[in-house]
Amino acid sequence: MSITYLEAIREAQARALAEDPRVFIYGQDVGDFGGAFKATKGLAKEFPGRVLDAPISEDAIVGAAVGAAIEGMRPIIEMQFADFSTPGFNQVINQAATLYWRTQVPCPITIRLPSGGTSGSGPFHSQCMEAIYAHYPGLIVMTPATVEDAYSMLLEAVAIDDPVIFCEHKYLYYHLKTDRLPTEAMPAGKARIARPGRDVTIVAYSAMVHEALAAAEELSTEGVEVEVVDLRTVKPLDTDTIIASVARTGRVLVVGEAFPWGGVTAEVVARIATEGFGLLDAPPQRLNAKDTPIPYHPNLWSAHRPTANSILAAVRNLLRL
Amino acid sequence: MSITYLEAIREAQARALAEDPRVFIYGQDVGDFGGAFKATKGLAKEFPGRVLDAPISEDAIVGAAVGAAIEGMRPIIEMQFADFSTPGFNQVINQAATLYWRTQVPCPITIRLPSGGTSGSGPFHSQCMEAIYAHYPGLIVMTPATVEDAYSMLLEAVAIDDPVIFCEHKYLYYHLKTDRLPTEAMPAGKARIARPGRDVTIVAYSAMVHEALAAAEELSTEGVEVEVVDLRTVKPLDTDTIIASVARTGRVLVVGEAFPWGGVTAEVVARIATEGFGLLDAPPQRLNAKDTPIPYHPNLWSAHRPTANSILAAVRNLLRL
Amino acid sequence: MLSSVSEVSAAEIVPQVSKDEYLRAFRWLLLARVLDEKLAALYRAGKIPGGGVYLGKGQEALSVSVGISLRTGDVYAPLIRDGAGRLAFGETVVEALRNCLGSVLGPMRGRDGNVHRGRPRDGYLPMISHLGAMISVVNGVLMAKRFKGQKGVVGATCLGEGGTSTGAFHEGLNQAGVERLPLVMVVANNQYAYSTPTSRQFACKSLADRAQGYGFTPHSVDGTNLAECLKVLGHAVALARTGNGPQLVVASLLRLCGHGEHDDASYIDPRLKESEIGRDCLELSEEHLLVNSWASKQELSQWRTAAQRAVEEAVALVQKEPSPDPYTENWCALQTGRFAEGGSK
Amino acid sequence: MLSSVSEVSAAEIVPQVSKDEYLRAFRWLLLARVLDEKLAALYRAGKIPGGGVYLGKGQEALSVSVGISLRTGDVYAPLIRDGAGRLAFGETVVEALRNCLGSVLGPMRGRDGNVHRGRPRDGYLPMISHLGAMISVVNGVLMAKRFKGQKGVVGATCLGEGGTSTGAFHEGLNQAGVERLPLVMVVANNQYAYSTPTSRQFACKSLADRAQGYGFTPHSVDGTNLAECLKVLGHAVALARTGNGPQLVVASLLRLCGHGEHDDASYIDPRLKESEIGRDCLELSEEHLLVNSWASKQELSQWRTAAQRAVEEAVALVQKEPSPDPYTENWCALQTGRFAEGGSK
Ligand SMILES: Cc1ncc(C[n+]2csc(CCOP(=O)(O)OP(=O)(O)O)c2C)c(N)n1
Ligand SMILES: Cc1ncc(C[n+]2csc(CCOP(=O)(O)OP(=O)(O)O)c2C)c(N)n1
Ligand SMILES: [Mg+2]
Ligand SMILES: [Mg+2]
Repeated sequence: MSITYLEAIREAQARALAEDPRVFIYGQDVGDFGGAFKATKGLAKEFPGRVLDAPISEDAIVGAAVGAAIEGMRPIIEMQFADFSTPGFNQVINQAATLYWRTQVPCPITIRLPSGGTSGSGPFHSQCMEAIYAHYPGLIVMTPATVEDAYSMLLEAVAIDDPVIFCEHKYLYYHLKTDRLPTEAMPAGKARIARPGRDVTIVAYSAMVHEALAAAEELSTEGVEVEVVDLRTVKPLDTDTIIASVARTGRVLVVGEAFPWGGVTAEVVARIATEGFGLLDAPPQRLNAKDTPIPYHPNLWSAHRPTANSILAAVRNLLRL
Repeated sequence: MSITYLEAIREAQARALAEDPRVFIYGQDVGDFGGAFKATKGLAKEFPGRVLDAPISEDAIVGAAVGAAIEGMRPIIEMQFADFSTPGFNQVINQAATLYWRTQVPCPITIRLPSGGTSGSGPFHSQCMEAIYAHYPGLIVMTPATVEDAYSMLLEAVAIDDPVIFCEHKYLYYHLKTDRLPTEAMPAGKARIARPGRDVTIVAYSAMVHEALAAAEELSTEGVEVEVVDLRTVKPLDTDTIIASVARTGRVLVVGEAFPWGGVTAEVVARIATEGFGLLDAPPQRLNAKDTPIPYHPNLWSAHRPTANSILAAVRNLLRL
Repeated sequence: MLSSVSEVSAAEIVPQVSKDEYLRAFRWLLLARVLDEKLAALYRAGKIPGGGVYLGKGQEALSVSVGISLRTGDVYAPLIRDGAGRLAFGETVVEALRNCLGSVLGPMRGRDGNVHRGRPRDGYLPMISHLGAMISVVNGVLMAKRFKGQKGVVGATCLGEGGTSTGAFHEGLNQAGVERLPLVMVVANNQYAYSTPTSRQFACKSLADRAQGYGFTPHSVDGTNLAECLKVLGHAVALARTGNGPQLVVASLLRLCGHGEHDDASYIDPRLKESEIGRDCLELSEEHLLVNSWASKQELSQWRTAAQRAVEEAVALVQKEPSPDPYTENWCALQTGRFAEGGSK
Repeated sequence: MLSSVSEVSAAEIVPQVSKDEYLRAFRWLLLARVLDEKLAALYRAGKIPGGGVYLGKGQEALSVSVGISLRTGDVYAPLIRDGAGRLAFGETVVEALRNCLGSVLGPMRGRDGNVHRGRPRDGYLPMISHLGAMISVVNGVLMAKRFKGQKGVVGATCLGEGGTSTGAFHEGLNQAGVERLPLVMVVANNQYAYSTPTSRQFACKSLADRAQGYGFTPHSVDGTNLAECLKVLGHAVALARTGNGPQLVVASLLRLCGHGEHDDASYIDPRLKESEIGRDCLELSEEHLLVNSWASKQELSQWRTAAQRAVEEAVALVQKEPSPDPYTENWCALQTGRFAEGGSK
């Protein structure tokens, strides 16, 4: 058997529906059609009445999820693309994220955001919004990079009593495969050493983990051993694991696919600088997408986001510092 | 004559309306009423037909501004509070911010966000949203800290051919006064040394500049000379001025009123760490609001945001590192 | 078609408003007015932390009719001018005051304040400030109740006419229509949104004209008339409860106070003040009581005194209560404590 | 009231559709269909960078009627299924292909693609993907034209029935109503939003029922009938142009293709395909031409061949054009270059 990242997301939802009667799924085209990416394929039939097509109303979709959560349900929301969560932004950050702090009533909702760039998708179907949501108190933001994590973290997201923004990467949907789904898993909130190494640390998350690993393979042939840290959850950030890796290597590059101002790379570098300053043998480095909207044409797109090649160049540069 | 920060904002708008027929103002209650904070007081009468009350439709308000800009106008939008810009978020980041990159047609709109905390305003009338907007390519984000800057930067915002998010701080509206409006000004995009000092740098912006200055005064009596850098514009960031100050002092604390994950303090610390690493004698430090919604009760509110006192403590700590 | 359904069921389901019901509603209305007056006084005396006080003067007849038409198990998401409805739905004066004065014993424990209060687990939802945002939340509660097989419940929420211009209003109503939820959407058209008159807010004759576009049954009501409000709201709630789908009630009235107590409302057209909708629902209902001999002048004044006493006692109690303490406060916005970040210092 | 105004003006302003006008529209319709067919072929051949192709099959009669009713100085914000309207408004086949194939000479120079194209300075606005978001932008252009004293202009924009569920749709229509702008809002109810049927999208009988709530004049039209579309759109545009305020046109039709070319649309109810709205507007208009002897079979086939040749020539031209080059690309999202940040590396 071979399971893709996308199928793992479907399986996790199937299991959540099967095991917990409080779970339901709500989003555009998630019902009989099975979702724009087929992440809910077959679930409407398997769980009648629990997988509901929504109108094109992201604000009301999130609002309804909050209401249902107040009443004890555990909704999973699918946004058709992360980019289309903007009309629902207000309900996420002001309604869902503040509910528990204001009322002590938890808000167990999971919002799935099909995120990130794929070739030719252009400015409005490629965005990474993890940093926007992570800025707000009251939200947990997950960014799984592997099939196993897509599965186990989504299950955990549904089980958690707080709102979870689940950033699943569209580029990984079909590109990543595994043999079997995990039976046990690292908890959310913990980063993972995706590849051990002694010379330099690359901190990455989501699709960028794989670009980092590819760069690490290449560098390994040159005798440079890169440690790759996969953040898994960007809020909360597992600062301990990051700092421990930097302690081992003394050099760190932080890679993110999002826009350069702010974002995960800024937060991670800031944490390393404030909490692990003495461990650094060289200035920490960052690599982000370019500071423009995400371009449509594949030529431009592949230059816009970080890739194994640009990571390679950045690491080589870092080793010279 | 004595002019408040709020009056400066009114005067800048009056002058922009007087000097440029392409300028108009659109927002809730900005007309005869003069705005919730009176920032447009008298302008509807002085400039008939050019200061328009809008319905409670932030999405359509921003959308219309973009349309008017395409047609050659230079709209100033007032959001009633920064917090209420969320329903207009999509139009800001996906419509206004991408227009020039996609079409080469500029989008000269100014969006005024009455921002930041005042006592008793609670979770939905106190937010700082500069980091959210600064994350997106295609926007300029201004955060004036003085009456002079409120005036001159707003005039510049209206003159700039790109969308400007103008974060004016409600706490400063009445608290800050000056004798006369400036006739010339530092350009936007440049940071200002608000107070020179040799021992430690505090980087701040907006209302936090004044908390930093108060802390600096106090420390000065103890023989510690703090240099305070007022960012003025958070996107673009004036990294050169920041780094130059750090080069002089070797120690830096970055203060922001926003939530702790990400935000201006993360970006500034990350820039210092990556570009000014060798200049640091101690780890750079950050001070932000707490990671909860902004509380209503004054007791909680004053503990939630950074103040002169907490800055003082942070600097003392930094000097010991 | 829908409205003919409503005509039929109206007669069947809703009897005339009885003396008892009217009196019960009137007492809440009066209490709400007295509480508002006290809040205004506390505001002027600088006793409200930070500052805003938002009152419901002139809107109590409508508001109380919503609250009183609901019952345990129903859902209620009131807005800024719904002091009367809140009391009728089961909020106590003490609870209201705790929230306004920031008592740590209040429903929001000082974290949120003034009109932002509720008990979500009891079906009483605390509003966020963003207008329109509560509608879909009520929808979600109703969807959850349907998932759980609960029948005969109703969700009601209120908004000013200005709030109808939000995208959230539209999405919420459309969603309720598609799901055919037992939602009662109450729009108080008090002629102004802060300073903005209706001519700058919408371009239809009546906001009830929007009902059809969402598959809602429309209802219009004179918001100054308590008997009419009780009847129309009772009717709308009964329709929703008995499976007739979502209901839109649009009331005409005038805000008889400032937007908040800081606002002198000098922008209000004096002709509106002198018109029928400018009448005070409290005075009108007192007249109604007297004319029908349902109460004597003396009783009216006794009731007011009783209400004042109740409010004063509550104020005295709440003012002695502790304020929140930032040092013992649990600064964590997550239920799942292990996911808390220290915050990056 | 508004609709009675509309009845009166209708007769006065809009004559019957002439042979000339019909033929002109038909030629654009045909060209759009041929271009779509070519785009589908290019998609299947893997020639479209990245991937999506969104076609207007079955919607051309409606779309062309919008584009052809506008004139220089008007504003047009088409959506994904408006290939025909774009051509009629003045877009060239080359321009369309450049955008879809990512030519650096295209209107978006490869930065944006497929249906996201336009020339804002010519009143032809490039859509963003977020449904409903273009409406208020058109409003803004119209407001600006009013500021500048330009009279007799119209703004038209299109949306699917699914897009009417967005908050942006509501805010945009309400805004146009309040400002009484010459906006023509065209809703193509093609029965599905991607896979979602109308029963999960709205709860009114016709979306034209929403016009009244915004102070719009409602118009309904059979979207498969070119003559009717030309008449109704001509009428609506004329009303807007002559100061009769905003217009809402709701067309009934069926999407005769997938949501995008990746989609086999197997979810479409076969009964709809066989119903009146399932008919192909191209076939119907060809019949209309033949029945009225406005064209012969031979002419029809000549026109098709001519259209095909024009499209093939354009493809050949555009395929030779350079793709964007990331090394020479100006990676700056701001007009004001001095505010560009290097980006934090
Ligand atoms: C989305 C949003 N935008 C702006 C505001 C600021 N605001 C608070 S109350 C108000 C006016 C509300 O008017 P209306 O809905 O008519 O209610 P009323 O005050 O008349 O009861 C405004 C604009 C808000 N709360 N939410
Ligand atoms: C705000 C928003 N949410 C979701 C989407 C994703 N999306 C793109 S097209 C589409 C369906 C549109 O249906 P409809 O408006 O009926 O137009 P049609 O495709 O039928 O022409 C959806 C959901 C979007 N573009 N914008
Ligand atoms: Mg009102
Ligand atoms: Mg459709």
